[in-house]
Amino acid sequence: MAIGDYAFLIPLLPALAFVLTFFLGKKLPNGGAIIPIVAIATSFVISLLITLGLLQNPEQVINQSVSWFAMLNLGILVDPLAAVMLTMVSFVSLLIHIYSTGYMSHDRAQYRYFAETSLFTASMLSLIISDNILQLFISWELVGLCSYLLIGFWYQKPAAASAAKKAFLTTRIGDVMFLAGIVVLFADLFRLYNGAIPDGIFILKFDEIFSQIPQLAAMSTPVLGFQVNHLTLITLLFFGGAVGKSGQFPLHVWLPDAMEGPTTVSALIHAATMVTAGVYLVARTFPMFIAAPDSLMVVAYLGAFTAIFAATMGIVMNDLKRVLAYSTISQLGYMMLGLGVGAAIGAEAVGISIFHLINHAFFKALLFLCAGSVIHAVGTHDMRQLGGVAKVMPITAATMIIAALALAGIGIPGTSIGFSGFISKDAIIEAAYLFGENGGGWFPYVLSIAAALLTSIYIFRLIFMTFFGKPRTAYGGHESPASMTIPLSILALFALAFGALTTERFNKFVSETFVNNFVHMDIPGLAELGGYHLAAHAGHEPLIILWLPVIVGVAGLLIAYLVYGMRIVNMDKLVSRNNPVYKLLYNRYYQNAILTNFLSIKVVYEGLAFAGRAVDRGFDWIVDWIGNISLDAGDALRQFQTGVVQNYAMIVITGVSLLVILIAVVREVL
Amino acid sequence: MLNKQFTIMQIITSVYRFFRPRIVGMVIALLFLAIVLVSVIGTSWPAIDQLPQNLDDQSNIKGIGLLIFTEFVVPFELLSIVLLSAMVGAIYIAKGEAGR
Amino acid sequence: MDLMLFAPEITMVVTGLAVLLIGLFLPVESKKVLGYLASLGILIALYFTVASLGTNALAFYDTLSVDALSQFFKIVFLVVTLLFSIAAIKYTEGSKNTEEFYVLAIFATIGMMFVASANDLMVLFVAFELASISTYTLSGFEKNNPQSLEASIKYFLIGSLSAALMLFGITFLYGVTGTTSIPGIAAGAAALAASPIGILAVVLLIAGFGFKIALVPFHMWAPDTYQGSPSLVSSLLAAGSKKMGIVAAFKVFIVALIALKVEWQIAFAVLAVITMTVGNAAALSQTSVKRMLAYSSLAQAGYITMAFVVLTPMALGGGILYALSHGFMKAGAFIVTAAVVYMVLSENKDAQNPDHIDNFRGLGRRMPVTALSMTIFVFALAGIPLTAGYMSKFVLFSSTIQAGFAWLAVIAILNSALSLYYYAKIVKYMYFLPTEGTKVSEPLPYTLALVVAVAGVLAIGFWPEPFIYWAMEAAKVLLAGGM
Amino acid sequence: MIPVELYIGLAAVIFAIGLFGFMTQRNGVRMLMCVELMLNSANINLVAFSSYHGNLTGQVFTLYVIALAAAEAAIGFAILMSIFRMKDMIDLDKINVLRW
Repeated sequence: MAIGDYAFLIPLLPALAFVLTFFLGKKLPNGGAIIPIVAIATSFVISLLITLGLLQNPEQVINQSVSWFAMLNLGILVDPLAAVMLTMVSFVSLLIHIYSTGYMSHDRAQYRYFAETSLFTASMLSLIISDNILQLFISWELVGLCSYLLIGFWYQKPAAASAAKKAFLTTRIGDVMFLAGIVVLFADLFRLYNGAIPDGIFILKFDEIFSQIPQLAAMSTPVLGFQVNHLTLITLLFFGGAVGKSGQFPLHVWLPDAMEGPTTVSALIHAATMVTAGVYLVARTFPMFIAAPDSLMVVAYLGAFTAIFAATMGIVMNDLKRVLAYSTISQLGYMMLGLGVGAAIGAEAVGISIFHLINHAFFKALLFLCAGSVIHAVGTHDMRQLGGVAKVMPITAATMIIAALALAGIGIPGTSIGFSGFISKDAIIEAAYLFGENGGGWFPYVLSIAAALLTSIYIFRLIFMTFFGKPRTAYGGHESPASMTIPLSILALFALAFGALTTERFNKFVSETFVNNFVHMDIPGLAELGGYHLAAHAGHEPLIILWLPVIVGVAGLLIAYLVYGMRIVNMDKLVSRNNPVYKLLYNRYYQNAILTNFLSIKVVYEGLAFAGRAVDRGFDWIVDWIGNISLDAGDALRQFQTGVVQNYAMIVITGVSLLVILIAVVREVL
Repeated sequence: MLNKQFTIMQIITSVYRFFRPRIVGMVIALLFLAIVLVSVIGTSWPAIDQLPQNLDDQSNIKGIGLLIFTEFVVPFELLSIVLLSAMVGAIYIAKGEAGR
Repeated sequence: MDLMLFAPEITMVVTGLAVLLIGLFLPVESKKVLGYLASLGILIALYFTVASLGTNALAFYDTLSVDALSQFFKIVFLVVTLLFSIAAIKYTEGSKNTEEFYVLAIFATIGMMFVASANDLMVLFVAFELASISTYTLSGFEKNNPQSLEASIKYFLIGSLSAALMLFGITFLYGVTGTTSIPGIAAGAAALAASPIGILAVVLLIAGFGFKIALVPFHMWAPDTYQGSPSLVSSLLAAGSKKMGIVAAFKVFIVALIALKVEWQIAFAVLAVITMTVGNAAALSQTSVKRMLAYSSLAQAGYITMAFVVLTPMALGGGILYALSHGFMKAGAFIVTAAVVYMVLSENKDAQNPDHIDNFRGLGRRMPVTALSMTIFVFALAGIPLTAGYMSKFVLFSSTIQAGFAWLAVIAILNSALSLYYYAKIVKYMYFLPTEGTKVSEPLPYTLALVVAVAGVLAIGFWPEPFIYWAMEAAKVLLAGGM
Repeated sequence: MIPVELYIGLAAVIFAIGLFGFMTQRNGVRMLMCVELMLNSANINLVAFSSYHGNLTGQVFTLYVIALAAAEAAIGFAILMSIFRMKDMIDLDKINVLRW
């Protein structure tokens, strides 16, 4: 029996572990951590073997489907894209689980933690392995639900409960868009078949959807005088879902607050499971995106904007975890940009974006786990109170510096020597250059370079403020136990070398996702449908383009060193409430105020979500005001319910009379 | 801000008191009546020419009885359950508890 | 004529009478037996119904019809009554009046079942009244509780008013067509469509059925009654008798009055939009869980009503499937409140508003099974995947878009997103807010009923194929008769 | 022969009177009487149509409606009695604990 026949076990084992841990964990030592660890380790081994097999023969993707009902199915699909994602998710999740045995050892509800994280992992794995959009959506919702549970893990803390709710509700906006996209897609496909779907055809399966792309692209509906292409509509709705899940502007607001959960959960969310789901969705449906006019442009521009937007905020945060959170948003922006530039480079875009996703998973998990290690030992996450931690925790400091170098993207252009972040981020920036050169506009390229500079500044600011200099407050602290440092070291190894070692194979491998025994997509042909011009092969850029990312990376390091390491500038003057720029940044562009204001008008739902929060925290008067309007509307409706039965009768009779008149009038008009 | 709900409530009650429910009720009932009458007048009703058809036997008791036990026996049987149900219910609800 | 066609109804009548008679001779302590007896009877009736799935016949001078539609809804009613009856074993524990409680519920179910198979407006009206009259008493069953009595009198008065309106409408149908049989009216409906009285009759009938379905603006009694009645009765009202209104409306409008399609489609489009919006908006700020569920049940009725507007086989199938799913979800949710009310009252006999949302604080620790079931029910109501609610919504909404009513689907999707706010509130109270209360033991009958309901919700969510198949069969009956 | 419109008009007027009373009366018993009025106006319709169509269906229906009205009245009075026992009044506009 081939290893591929066991692929279904990949999501199933962690799901099983969830059940076992939930019911037995209380009685086992360490909250039954061993169950999910073994399960996820097995999943990892299977994924790895499948990936290796696919590397030998990328044509033979694994696809097994069972009919679920009518024209829908359940099934698994392991193609190169899914395989690398599965391997990465199970691997990072495994390391985080091992690390958690140390990190969570003092928590009474350990068993609940391990149960929920293994369900989280299971949902994510099942999301990746889905061979149809509906199953993907179901897993998508499960991921959202688990994140709600985990962010609110310490539900006794009001901040945690509120952050959990915020995460759930904000991503829910995206989910509604995603669902709307699926419903539109379903209705369109149904129409293409004239409602008579032959047996054995599952219309929401990816190969089926992809094979209908030309027909879908030909459909359009006039909306407000514009001809809206259905494929564009569907892909943009999908992208809306991805915006919510992957924390792109403007739905990123939940990500920084999601820090309220345990740090390991943040690592899981930011590196392996939740936020990458959005990127994965876009990558998975990439043939639809590239055939849809304008969709990839939106993806590229929004991605680039998010990258710089989040980076500017990363510079002014003082909370260790918040800096990392904004860094994640920024890097996700890069990944989206990487997909968006597919408009210029075709299927390779999926390769470079997923490559960055994987590298990012390694170094971001490392960053979070290091931060967790520091917090665990020192007990604070305010960087202003830290300093000189490197002396106390040498291993943590060393691994964290490696991660920082990887994030900043340090390496030598033109060769494959460099930290893993360098290899992948550089590729994206170069692709953005090609994108500009081929008529996509220079905006994404300029922003991505600027964001690279800021990235380097904020991450080294973090390093210098935390690990070097003199301790600013008295704290105890000790190096963390081996169960925590070993995963750190492993991750550091990957952050150091994974990119350099695999860069040759990886892009080619993942780009083959769309050409194999499952689907045979003619990506250039589809790009013509979408009206994109694919560039000739990369590699002809001027030297300065190749070197610029590294130059700004090093420049950022130097600036951070001068300002925070040497302290040649007195930051206290700059960092004050009187400096309008700082104030603007520190208040995160007042985005909470503006966003809530804007959205609650546009999306009543979000307004209400914030209104609920406003009531909880007494937070923001604008929100309060708008929330009150919504609730007042509800209250006003309730006023009709006077409790007097005679009034009820009046309303009934008035309703009857008005309805008669209405029907008579409408019938006359029609 | 003590309670917005309260002020809205007060306005509603005062308006309500001002109009007196009778007038409102009258208006609504008249509106309904007007709608019914307009609909009725606008409709051409089918009718037979003369009645009764059978001058010998003006009573229709037999016919009704026949109908009850043939065509409309189901509602008749259901009615027996309705009455039983009403009896059980009415006795239960109206029965005073001891000591009250 | 084959009496076996009516084996479910006959079983129910026999069960009702047996419960009533045996109850008279039992001492209070052993009245528990009645609950088992009633549940057994309902199970047998359910078995007969399921066993006769697929039969197709007219009976009793064509006043009754047995077909996929009636069978499907009979299953809905029997399932809801079964849940009710299992849970009531605990509720009536130690009561002198167990037999009245059961017999009224069983009679109400008989009424609903006859509405489902009625092929004549006279049968339909009398059966409708049977269900109403039995539930009037049930909702006032706690006769020493002023809230229960208030609920009962409001329900009764608005119910009588609606019955009068509906009867008035039926007289006009009879007046124009000269018959009360549903196919007969369909045959003579051309005359109705030509005259203004048709509109009036349609609206009067909508008012009559809308009262049971709780469509705005005929819904006014519903929140009050659902809140004031014993929770189990609310479950019967929301999950059972509401569906009776829906099946009656299906029969009367789609089969008998298809000639006036345009008129009632306009009416239902307006009512669906108003109903779901009002329901969700008013539910946002409720503090009584029962009242919140009542408003949510308005919203769900609004979704189901979309089927009348769209009127494709798939949409009708979706609406019918939704009726079944809603039966499980809503009945389950009300049984949860019943369990919570029981818990609160057993701690403090004079507690005011025992269904207040504060009493749900920390329920996740106090009553884990109940809280977990509630979570599943509210997620199902909100339409989270892998639950019955999601499947039904998916079928209904996508058929709506497909039929070109995108605006309606958009309103519905926005509404269902809005609804998550108050559903999540319940979950938040159960799992994220602290409580001083300690763990209490969960009464077995409630738990059993909840498990059955959860099984139903998940079964439709995970394996919807057979359910969709039968719902589509039922929808075909409607369209075959009408179009 | 009297045109059928007049019967229906009479029924409509009686129905509207019933509605008016139902919407404005406070006393529960009076409201119940108004409900009876409405049901009976429908009965007038039924009987009139029955005659004009020359079939007895409407008259059978009338009989059933009378029985239903009786059952309904029984329940109504029982509930009102219960309320009276508890509150010593049956002014239904004062029974509004359940609202909003």
